[in-house]
This record gives sequence, structure tokens and C-alpha cells, in this order.
Amino acid sequence: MKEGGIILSVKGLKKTFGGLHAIDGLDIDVKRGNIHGLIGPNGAGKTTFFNVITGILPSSGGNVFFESHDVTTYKPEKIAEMGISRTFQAGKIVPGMTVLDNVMTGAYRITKTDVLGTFFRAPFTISGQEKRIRDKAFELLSLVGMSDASDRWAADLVWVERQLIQIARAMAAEPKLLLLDEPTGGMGAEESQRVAEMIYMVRKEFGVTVVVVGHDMTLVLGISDRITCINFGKKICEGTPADIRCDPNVLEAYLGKE
Amino acid sequence: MKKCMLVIMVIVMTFCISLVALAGSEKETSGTAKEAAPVASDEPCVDEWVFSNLMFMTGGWAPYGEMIVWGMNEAIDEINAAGGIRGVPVRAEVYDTGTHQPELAVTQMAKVLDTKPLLIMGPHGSTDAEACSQLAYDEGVYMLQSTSSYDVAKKFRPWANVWLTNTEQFAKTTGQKWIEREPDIKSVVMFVQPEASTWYEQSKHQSNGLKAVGVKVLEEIAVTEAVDFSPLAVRALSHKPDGFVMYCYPEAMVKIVLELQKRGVKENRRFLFFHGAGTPEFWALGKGYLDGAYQWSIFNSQAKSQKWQKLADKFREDFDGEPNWTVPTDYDSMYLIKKCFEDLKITGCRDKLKEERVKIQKYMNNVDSFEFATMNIKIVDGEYKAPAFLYTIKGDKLENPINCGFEWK
Amino acid sequence: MEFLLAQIINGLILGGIYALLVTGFNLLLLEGGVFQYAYPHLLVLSMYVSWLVLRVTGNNIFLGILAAVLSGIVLGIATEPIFRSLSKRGAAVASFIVALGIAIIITDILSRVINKGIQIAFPESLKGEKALLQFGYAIISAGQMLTILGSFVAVGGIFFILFKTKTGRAMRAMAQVPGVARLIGLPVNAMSLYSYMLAGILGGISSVFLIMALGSASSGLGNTLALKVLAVAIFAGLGNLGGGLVSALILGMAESFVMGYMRGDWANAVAFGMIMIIVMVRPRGIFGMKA
Amino acid sequence: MPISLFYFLVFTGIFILLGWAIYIVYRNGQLNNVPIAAMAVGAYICAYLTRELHWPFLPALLAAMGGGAVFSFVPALGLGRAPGFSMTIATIAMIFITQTVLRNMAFLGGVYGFYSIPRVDHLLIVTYVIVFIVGFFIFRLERSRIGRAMEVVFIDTSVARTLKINTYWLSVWLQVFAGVLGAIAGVLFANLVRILVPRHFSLGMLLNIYCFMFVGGYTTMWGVVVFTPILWGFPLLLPEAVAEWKDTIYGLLLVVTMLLRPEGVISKKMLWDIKVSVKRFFINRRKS
Repeated sequence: MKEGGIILSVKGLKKTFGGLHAIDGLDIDVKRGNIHGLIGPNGAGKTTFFNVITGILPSSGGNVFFESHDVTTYKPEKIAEMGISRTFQAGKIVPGMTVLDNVMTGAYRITKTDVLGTFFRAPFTISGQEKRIRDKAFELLSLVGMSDASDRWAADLVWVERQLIQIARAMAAEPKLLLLDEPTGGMGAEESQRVAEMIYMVRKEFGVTVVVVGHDMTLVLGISDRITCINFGKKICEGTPADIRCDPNVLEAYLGKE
Repeated sequence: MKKCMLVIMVIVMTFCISLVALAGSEKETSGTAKEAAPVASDEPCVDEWVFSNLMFMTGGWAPYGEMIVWGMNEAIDEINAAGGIRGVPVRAEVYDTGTHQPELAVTQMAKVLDTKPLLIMGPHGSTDAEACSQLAYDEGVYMLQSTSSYDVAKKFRPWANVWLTNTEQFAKTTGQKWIEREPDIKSVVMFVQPEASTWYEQSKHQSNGLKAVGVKVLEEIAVTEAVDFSPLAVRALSHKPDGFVMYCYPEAMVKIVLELQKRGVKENRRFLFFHGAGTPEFWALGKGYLDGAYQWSIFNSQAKSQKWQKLADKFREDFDGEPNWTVPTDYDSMYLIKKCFEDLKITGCRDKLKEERVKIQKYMNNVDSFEFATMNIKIVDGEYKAPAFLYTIKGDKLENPINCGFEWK
Repeated sequence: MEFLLAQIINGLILGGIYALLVTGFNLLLLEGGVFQYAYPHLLVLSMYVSWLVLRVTGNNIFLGILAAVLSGIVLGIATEPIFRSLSKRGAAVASFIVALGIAIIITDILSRVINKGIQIAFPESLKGEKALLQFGYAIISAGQMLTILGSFVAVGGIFFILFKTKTGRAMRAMAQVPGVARLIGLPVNAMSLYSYMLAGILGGISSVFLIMALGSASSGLGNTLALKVLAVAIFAGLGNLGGGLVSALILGMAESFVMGYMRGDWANAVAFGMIMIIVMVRPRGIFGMKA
Repeated sequence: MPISLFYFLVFTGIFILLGWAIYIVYRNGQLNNVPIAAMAVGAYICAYLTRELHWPFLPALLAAMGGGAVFSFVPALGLGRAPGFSMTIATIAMIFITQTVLRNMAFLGGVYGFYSIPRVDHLLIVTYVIVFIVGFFIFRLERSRIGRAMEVVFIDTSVARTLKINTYWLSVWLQVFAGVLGAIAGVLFANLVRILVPRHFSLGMLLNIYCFMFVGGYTTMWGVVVFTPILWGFPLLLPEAVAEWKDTIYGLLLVVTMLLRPEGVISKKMLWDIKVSVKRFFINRRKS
């Protein structure tokens, strides 16, 4: 694995809804091992960008390369198989399950048994696999600081815990690229800090590449190696956090033209 | 937490109770047996004769079930007023088999068999009878299926009997009589509902009978449940037939007739209805439209017997309508049971159950002469012998019966 | 040729009936998020109420029609509290099951209580059986004509309310984004009641048309109609009002042609088989789902 | 053993199988009615093989299962992506089509029905052995990665797909499984009733099973197991005058359950709470 190579490359990506250009010719390169921030005001097309990359929405033009494969037309499950995991803005976890089971759902990618296998395989091969992913889920839970909560019912979790569980679930798939959609949306400063630390830790621990989306500037600027700022589906600027901080275009996008 | 436990407890309790109750449902036969041994061997052992009637009391056929049970209860009241059967009062228990619910019919039949009955009234209705007659057949219990169907009952002989006589013969002859009356009918279209085996079978016989006298059967149109029947009417007319023969449920029959009339079939004599017509809905929907049409039936609406007059008057009072073929069925069954029990000196004792069941079966399959409410009948080898009639509909009633076939004196 | 024309007209009439029912059904689905399987059953219940009133008043047609419409509205509004909590939760399946329960209860009661469960037939004066137009075997009776015209007017009225009035626009806004409707200060509860009332009015009027077009009713009619309505709605795409109208005509026509030209008892099998193929090829209906 | 208890128990077993068949697909977010049609197919295959060709029970059962699998596989390929309700209506078509085809098959008795089917010995034991085996399979399935995947699909399909869950094939597999369960139920039905008429396999049975499943609880396999005997059994215990209102009672139960406890009486959470409290109880006992 070559350090510093480009893992995700987006070339001239377009997505239109009716007449509306949600993404309009976007070029982004994400370096392996980086935390790449994606910022922009509300409605800038950040979530749509994720949806197109993960195949939930078909793109209207342009290409997406993942590890130099063209994955533009792949189906979501195929893209997930290649090693892209993501979280969702709205904390989409399964409420009718324990926290531990929720994390274990993420391990679908790294397990094998199919429906027939569930019936006819010898019990111990399955239980061995189950034990393996259970240990892994525990490990991830303790990493996100929720090892006490493993037996709790997911419906009872508060917002920040839901986001953490989502990250743990995404990591259970052992991805190469982790896409985080507004991981701190609707959180106070303290909670945001907790999540930010955790993202940092996950990268350090597993060496995964992270793309994090947020309109919360402080979080993204605090943890990212490199940042792209977009507005109306177009790239405004790109650079290190320091560059972004002083870029007049960014201020303009966020505050509007004087 | 406590709530959960409570729910669990309730569930477990209900389950246990239901199992226990079902296991204990092996009730005493035909009422309660007397403690002491009977003095004379042929005295009844029971305080009360209990007869189980398997009847469709829910679903689409519920109204007919209601009427048949009404007739049965009339007979029971009369019998009890006259001192019961062999001096012992009579009671009937009705078990609901639902309309077209085989699982319910079978379960109810099992329940009835657990009461160790001497004989069973029902199962009524061909779908239910098809589902559950096998049980009673295996157990060796006689079934008076009065309304099910000739063809279903035939499969379970000698343990089943039905008041619909040899439809094979009558479907043929009544159709031919119709042609005899209306010789200008050279071709017909038949409307057949293919779901019920009985009606389907009868339509086949009638079709053969018509072909035998040189009438062309242009098409047998399948009728299924639908909102609007005009497409079928148009389809029938496209063959330009002289006559129309109906073997489907009453609602559809009338609706098809109305559609045909609107499209220029002016003479009602061109219609022949099968004997399943003549239900209250048939008359309600067809009020005023059916004069002059033909219907064949084994039901003798013109019977003059005192019994029938009384019953019919009572029916008019209770139901606000003309009595139909469902009314006398179990009324007659009840009286036949009475006669059978009296002739055979049935005791209802537990130790004689098997032997008495066989005796009843043998008796019921060969009745030499018996006076039903509407006519005299006889039963030969399990086959019910009675006349069938071809009626003309007049003033929303069956009139001018023409006897087709079996004449018994 | 004559027969083809007759079957086309039969299909149109059948389609007209389905269109009426589907519009009410879709309205509830769109506004309340409720899968009202029992909608046709409620209509049949109104027919029965009308029949009872007719019997009591000695066939007073005016009162009979009034009873049908009023009972339609009352029944429509009466179901609102039952579905309100479900509709807030957005539990479509739960609402379907509740409606199924209601349907079972209505069918069971009709089959045994009113008129001892026997089919009811409406008086001649209300049916309008007389042929108004006739070309050979193709016939349109006065009742049917009124039904078709009336359905057009009624459905047109609903569309007018939905697309041209302020309330209607608010209702549609609510249907599209329920959360936002609350935020921008629309009286959500009142709107929901309003849509039930609208569906109720439509139901009441439809039950009158059903009386005219069919002339009779039975306890099983609700189930027969409900299956057809669901089929049409899914064929078109759930909640698609305009698509529902077109699909109702298509399916009415298809049914009429199957009954008219195919051998054996394939009518139901073919009609539902068509739905099956549509669901396979276009899972969201031919015109797309709106709900 | 009383005859009624025998029939009650075997029918309960059959309904549990059918309930599971519908449940297992519903866990995946789709309400599938193919099991009723598959039941007819299984019943007729088994009946024909045992009566006409004198096959023993076990091979006939396997053949029926195969028939059920093939029968449900073909529509499943098309219905894999169908939204929940669309599938409900589309699969009702399967019931009508199966009935119509069976009516037109003369060698299977057609409209007249298929009579005098031989019955397997010890039907009750056979039934419950089958129920137990199937229950074990479902139990295992639910606790495997597939079971967890089904939970995610039920909540949100797009989330499931980003977790590499192929929702289409999962649905197809589960539909085939449901078809096989339906066929097994059909085989038992054929052996129990011993007479098959096309009209027996109609929508009426479906309503019962919906009632058992949704009142019992659709989030766990135990809802069906606990509530089928109760709901099927209680009308048989009531006096006939009350039992006649069974349909109304079922309808009321459905409405009340959905309004008060939309997940059904037995929910997954409830089972979990019980498990936790039982565990706690034993830990406390050990401590003291």
C-alpha cells in the first residue's frame, strides 16, 4: 500500500434534480490516510455528494475513481464491498436492537454465511465467526467510549451516542475509506469535541482514510489535514485548514456578499 | 418489567387453560348418562337428546344458515311439545363452520365427533362438506348432510346422505322438459360458476341432457365474483343463442338476466335457472323482472300438507318473505331422526354407541316411505328418491310445477 | 365490432366506478398517510344505511340519498381519531392492518345483522335501469350515465379543491413535507380532519353512485371492491391521483375484455396477474408513487 | 387423545408454519402472500405423489418442498425489489392464478377436488418435529448476520445497501424460504384434511394468519408461536353463540393491538427485558 497515494478521485462529478444542479462539475482528490474535510453552507450539495459516491443516487455526469477503479455506475452494495463505509446525517441506527447488535450489523461485509449456509453449516463455524465479530464490536465500542452501553436498547440512546454508534458500525466493516456525514450535527461544543477526538483516534488506530462533511467549521478545521469548500455544487477553494481560514471566498460563502 | 411478566403470565395461563379445556372436552354423549343402569335394555339412557348441527353461520352464506336452523328449531319445538323422542326432550347444538373456511369446518367436525354423537346433522354447504366429511366417514358416524350436494355425499356413502336427489338424472330431465315446453329453443349459452363442484357437475349433466335432445350448447361461460356482469352478458349475446341456462350464485344470475334484458332479450321463457336459485336475494334482486322464466327445483313449494302450510305461514311471519328450499331441509331431517329413533328403539347408551351408529346408518339408507313437510319420499341405498319439478316464475313465486321424473306413490 | 364497442363501454363504466373509489383512497393516503383498505367497506356501509332509511321512509328517494351522503361524511370523520395517532407516527403498515380489522368487522356485521344478512336491493326509482343510449348491445343506462358524469364532477371537484384553492394547496404541501407544514404554521390537525371530511364527502357521493350503478349491495361487496381499489392504486403508483384515474379506466377495460373474450374463469387471475407484472417491471407503479 | 385436540394441534402447527412464512419476509419489509399459493402447490404435489404414485411420506415432502421453492422462486426474481404493499397485492395474484390453474387440471381432480389422500402415521409428531426444525432454522437465521441484515433493511433500505447488504437477493432468498414453508404447511394440510379442493386455499386463511402475526407481534418469531394457539383456540372454547362472532373479535383485536401496541403483544424489547431481568435475578441470587 503506497502511503500518500490518492484513494478517492472525483472528476467533473455532476448531479441534477430536475433543473437544479446539486453538484456541478466537482473535482476532489482524497489522499490515502488523510482526514479530508468537506465544508460548505447548507444546501451546498455535501450530502448529495456522499449519496452519489456511495451509489445511492446515480450520477448525472463525471466519474468517481476509488483506488483507481471507476465506480461511477456501481450499485451501493458493490461500492460497500470495495471498502467504502459511511454514516448518515439522521443517525439511522436500528432502534429495535441492542447497541452491540447494531455495531455487529456493520460487520456484514467481512462475514460470509448466506441464507442456505445459516441452515446447513455446522453450528461451530458460525459461532466462531459470530464470536470474532462480537469481539470486534466490543473493541469498537470501547474505542468510541461506549463499552458500558453494549446491552442497552438502541431506541433509548441520545443523539450523540447514535452518531458514535454509527461510526462504530461503519468501522466494523473494516473500510478503507470512511465517509462521515455531519457527525456533529445538532451537538453542543463539548459533545462535538468528543466526536472529533474519536474521529482522530479511529484514523490513528486503523489508518483509515476519512472524509468528513460538516457545516460546523470549528470541527472540520480542527481535525482535517486538507479541506475542500464547496457551494452550490461547485468547488470554491481547497487547501490546508490554514489556507481555508484566510480564503475570502469561504467567508463570502458562509456570510454572504457584503 | 412487571407489566411484561404479567402479560407473559396471562398468555401462559390462557394457553394452559385452553389445552386443558380442549382435552376435557370429551363430553358425555347426547346429554348426560343416567347413573343407574337402565331397567329395560331398550329404554333411552339419556335425559336429553342432543343433536349437533354443523352449519355455516358466518360469512356469505350466513343468511341461509339462519333459515335452515330456524326450520330445525321449529321441528324441535313441535317435537318437544308432543313429548320429545321416545319420551326424552330434544335439543340441538349448532356449530359454525363458516363460509368456505375448511380449517374451521374440520375443527368443528372434530369437536362434534368428540361428543360421541349417534349421528350428525350436516356438514352443510359443499365446500365445508368436502373439507370435513372424511372425518365422520372414518369414524363411522352417519351424516345427514341435507343441503351439501349429491356429488359430495355420494363420495361418502354409506355414511352420508343428502336431500338433493339424484341431480345427475334431474339436471338432465328438467332441461329436456324445458325444451319440450319451449321447442323453439335450439341453442343455449350456459353460465357456470366453476368454484362449487356441485353446481359445476349439475351444469355438465344438464348440458349433456340438452345435447341429447339436439340443442346446441354454444358456450359454458365461467362466472366469478365481479362488480359488473355486463361483459359476460354481451359475450353470451355474441353467440346469438335462443336460451340461457344459469348455474351460478343467485346474485350473479339476476344481474346477468337484467343485463341481458336490457340488451334485448325480451322473453323470460328463454331463461332456465337451476335449483339453487330461489333464495331470498334472488327474489329481492329480481323482483318484477323474472316473470315467465323457468326454474327447476326439488323443492315442492306447492305442497298442500298441513305441516308445510303451518311452517310456511310461520316463516312468512318471521322472515317477511316467501319460504324457499332452505326452510324445510333440517325440519325434515329432525322428523326423520325422530322416526328412525323410534323405529329402532335407539337408547343412546355409551356401550351401544358403535352398534347403534351402524343401525342408524342402515336404517337411514333405506327408508321405504316417509312423509316430509313438502312431499313423500323414499330412500334407496342412500339415494334420496323424490320428484323434481320444473317451475314457471310468476308474480315472484314458483308456479305451475311440472313433475319431471321420479313419481312415488 | 358491435361487441367490441359494447365491451369498451362496459369497461369504461366499470373503470368509472373504480376511479371514484381510487380517488378517495388516494386522497387519504396522500393527506393522512393512511392505507385505508376499508374505504370501500365504509361506502358499502353507507349504502346499507341508505337502504335502511329508504325502508323506514317508504322509499323516499331524497332522504335515501341524503342518508347515503351524510353517513358517508360521518363515517369518514369517525375514522379520523382511529387513524390519527398512526398517521402521526407515519405507520403505513399499522394503518393497513387497522383498516383490515375495520373491514373484517364491517363485513361480519353486514353479513349477519342488517336484513338478516341477505343482499339488499334498491328500489327501481333509484337505480335508473332504463337504457338511455343504445347502440346494438352497447348500453348506457340512466344510472350509469349519471354515475360516469357524477364521478367526473366529483373527482373534478376534488382536484379543483386540491389544486386551485388555498386550503387545497396547504393540504398538498402537508402531503409532501409533513414536518415543514407544522413549521410554517399550518393547522395540521384541522387539515387532517379536513382531508378525512373531503374523503368522506366523496365517499358519500360515491355510495349514491354505486347504488345507481349496481342497484344492490351485499356484505361481500366491500371486499371485492377493496381488492380492486388496491390493485388500481398500486398499478398507478400509490398516492398518484391523476395516474389513479387513468389506471382505473385501464383496469376496468382490461377486466371487461378478459370477461368478454377469455375462456374459463381467468378474470381475477388475469387482472391481478397484470398488477403482478407491473410491480415486477415498475415497482413504483406505472405513473410513480407520490406517497 | 380427543379428536378435536388432535386437529387443533395439527392446525396450530400448520398455521405457525404459515405465520412464520409471512413473518420472515415481512421482517425484510415486504408483506408476501405467496405462502398460501405455495401451500396449495405443496399440498397437491404431496397428495398426487402419495395417492397416485404411492410414494412414501418423506420423499413426497421433499418433492413438495422443491415444488414450493421453484414455485416461489420465479415470482421472487421479479418481486425482489417491490415495495411492501405492492408485493401484498401482486402476490394475491398468485393465489388467484394457482386456484384457477388447479381448477383446470383434470388429473388433480379439478373443481371436484382430490379425494382420499393417505395419511402419514403419527401426523401430530411429524408436524411438531417439522415445526421444531423450522423454528430452529429461523432462530438461527435471526441470530446470524442475515437476521441482523434483515433488521436494517426493515428500517432503511439505503442504509442496508451501504453496509453491503444485497437487499434484492436477500429478499429473493427469503421469499423462496417462505415458499418452502408454505409448501410444508400444504403437505401437512393434505395429510390432515385428506381432501383438497382449489377453493380451500383462498384469502380467508390469509386473514387469520395476518391476525395471528400482527396481534402476536411481528418483531419476533415468538409472537406467532404464542398467539396462534391462543387466537385459534379461544373461539373453539367459547360457547357457539359467542364463537360465531370470532371474525368481529379478530377484527377488534387487530384494531386495538395496532392502536395500543403497534409492535404486537410480544415485542423484541419485551423478550430482551425479560432476558435481562432473569439474568439479574440469578446474579442477585448468587450474590446473596
